[in-house]
Amino acid sequence: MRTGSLGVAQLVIARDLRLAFRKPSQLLQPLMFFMIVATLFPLTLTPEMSRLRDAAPGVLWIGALLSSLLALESLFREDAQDGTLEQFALSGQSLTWMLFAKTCTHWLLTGLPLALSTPIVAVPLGVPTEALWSVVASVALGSFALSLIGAISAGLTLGARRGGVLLSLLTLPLAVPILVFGADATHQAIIGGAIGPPLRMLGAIAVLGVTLAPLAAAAAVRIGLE
Amino acid sequence: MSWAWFHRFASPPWVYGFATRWTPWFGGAALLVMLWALYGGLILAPPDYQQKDAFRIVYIHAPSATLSMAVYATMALAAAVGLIWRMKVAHAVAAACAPIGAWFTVATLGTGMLWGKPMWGAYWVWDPRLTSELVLLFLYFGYMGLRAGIEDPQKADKASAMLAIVGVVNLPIIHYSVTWWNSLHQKPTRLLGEADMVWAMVWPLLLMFLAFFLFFAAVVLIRLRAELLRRERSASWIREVLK
Amino acid sequence: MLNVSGLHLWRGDRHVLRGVSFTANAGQCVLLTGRNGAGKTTLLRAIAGLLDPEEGQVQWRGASARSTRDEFHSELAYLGHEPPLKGDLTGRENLRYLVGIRRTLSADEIDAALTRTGARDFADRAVRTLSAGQRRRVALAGVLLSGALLWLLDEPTTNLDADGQQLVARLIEEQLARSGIVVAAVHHTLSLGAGEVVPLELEAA
Amino acid sequence: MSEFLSMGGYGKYLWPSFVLGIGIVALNFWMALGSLSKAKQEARRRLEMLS
Repeated sequence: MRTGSLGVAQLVIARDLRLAFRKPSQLLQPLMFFMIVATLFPLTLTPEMSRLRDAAPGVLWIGALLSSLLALESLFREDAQDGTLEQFALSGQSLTWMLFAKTCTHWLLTGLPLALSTPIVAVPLGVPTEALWSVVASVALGSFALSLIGAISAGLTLGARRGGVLLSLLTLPLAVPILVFGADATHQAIIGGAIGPPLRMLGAIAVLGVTLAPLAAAAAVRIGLE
Repeated sequence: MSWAWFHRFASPPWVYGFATRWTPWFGGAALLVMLWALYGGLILAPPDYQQKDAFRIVYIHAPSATLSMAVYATMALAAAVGLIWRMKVAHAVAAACAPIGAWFTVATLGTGMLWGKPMWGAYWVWDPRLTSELVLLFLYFGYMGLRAGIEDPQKADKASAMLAIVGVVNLPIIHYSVTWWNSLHQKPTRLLGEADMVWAMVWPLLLMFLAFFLFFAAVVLIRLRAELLRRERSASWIREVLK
Repeated sequence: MLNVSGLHLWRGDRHVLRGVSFTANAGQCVLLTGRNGAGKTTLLRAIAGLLDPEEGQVQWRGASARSTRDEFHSELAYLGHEPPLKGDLTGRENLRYLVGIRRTLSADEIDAALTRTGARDFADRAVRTLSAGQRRRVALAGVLLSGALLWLLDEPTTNLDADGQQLVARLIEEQLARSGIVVAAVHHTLSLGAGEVVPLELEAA
Repeated sequence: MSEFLSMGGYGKYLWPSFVLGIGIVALNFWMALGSLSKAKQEARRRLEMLS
């Protein structure tokens, strides 16, 4: 009897979580990368707090974006190489649904921890403590939208020999709206302004991502697996 | 309406012949119309009351900007046709469009900077349109990078087609977010072409648009012939073409 | 049931599949033979729908496999060169996920399949610690467990010892006895006791 | 003539823009024809290999 779509999603998520916790080092690397990148900015800009606070949204978001891109590389590549992604495509179940579940798990393992770790980086950049929760919320939402769009380019670069730089080259232009609204939300949070409008725009992009991106990612993966 | 004409466009030999016949006509027409437009724009048109003669840069800037977007849209449309009806010719058209569109974007950015210096005293200005144009250039680089990264021509066609479609969906969102970002920090700047132009200034601009489109048609047909040759495997129709 | 007509496919400049056609019905096993590079793997992947042929068609139950892709795939089990297993998971876990997404299955069914392919005593070790032959046995258990009507096997006996190859022959015979269909690419001929064999030779380009 | 060339003092920016624009137009023609002849050569080479 065919497995129901809820069952499929559950299995896909359980498998990726189990795989991730078998090799925890891979989870920590993007976070460490994020912290290193964030500490480089004061060294290159200025130790002076008020100017750092102006740069904080840029530092947080560019750091989060680059470390998410690092993590995206492994979203499909390993499964494609050992043939399990092929079996997903041949399972008779909706590949779109499975890749959506896989992308959400990827976000749970990379995007969310990244968002939760932003305060550690934000405080040294002069971000006031009451703004921290809004910063976490904006990075969490932004990284979710980013994972969805990144899944498309991860699928597209499956066909190329080395995805790495190409993956970033494809994803960054598409991530401009996320960066713009995300950084603005963080900026408003810092100056105590209204984070509503930019956050809602970020939410709209995430919703657009949820509806369209998995479809495109599934088509991209099928092309990449040829 | 019979589908015959559509199927004819699907057959490489016929399209190759069409391209060979029409390239000189488009090329020649583009040259004539451009010369006429240049004459109108540089000599006949009066200077702008505010920007004086600097406004004439619009005759290159505006058509390039429009073409850079129009070519990306054509590329995405050809890509969609290629994916949906699995037409090799459509993928060849998309592959032919990319470099031309990228060059138009470079022209737009270049002329935009050369216009910005006299008007605002700086070569680069984070004007929303120029910034969107810059992101569009990166989209073109991404498209050409993906196509170069995949050896198998058939897979490269499909993957880049997918990217072109995803890109064209994102273009308006990118433009909107850049305009939003710009309005947060700066008062909106008046870029070229919004000047209240008299007819003597306008008709050369329209001719320039026509010249650029004719030119695009000529060049894309040349590149299309090259792409068709690269994709064609059965030796039959290539033999007499190469004679 | 399975009807392949006039498949043409190029890989780069090589015209790998040149008008391949055959039909296979319940209880039949198509044995694909041919030198390396003759297109055995390409043909199997084209039938499975992983590759789109430039000309020709694959039909399953009379309908084009491409248009009824999900139904076709739910009745298909494809085993390529590499056993599709995650190195960090055990054989049992791999099967639970790999076959679990296709159909609901219980731990006993997994256990029975592993026993049948002689993989039970190393089923709880991480797959990366297993030998290629042991991995092949776990993957074969997966094919068995899927209960698919059509098996597409790409050189199923590679890395297997003598009785491993016997096991593959027995499994194929049982599948044919269940009026299933098997399309297998093989190097040396596979001695099948029961079931009807349809040989198909592919010449190299 | 020199008055025309100076373009009200903006000649320094106007003429490079036109050179850039029309230069890119010409460059595209030249590169397209180059790509076509290269494709023809490759096709000829493939023909000899096949026959």
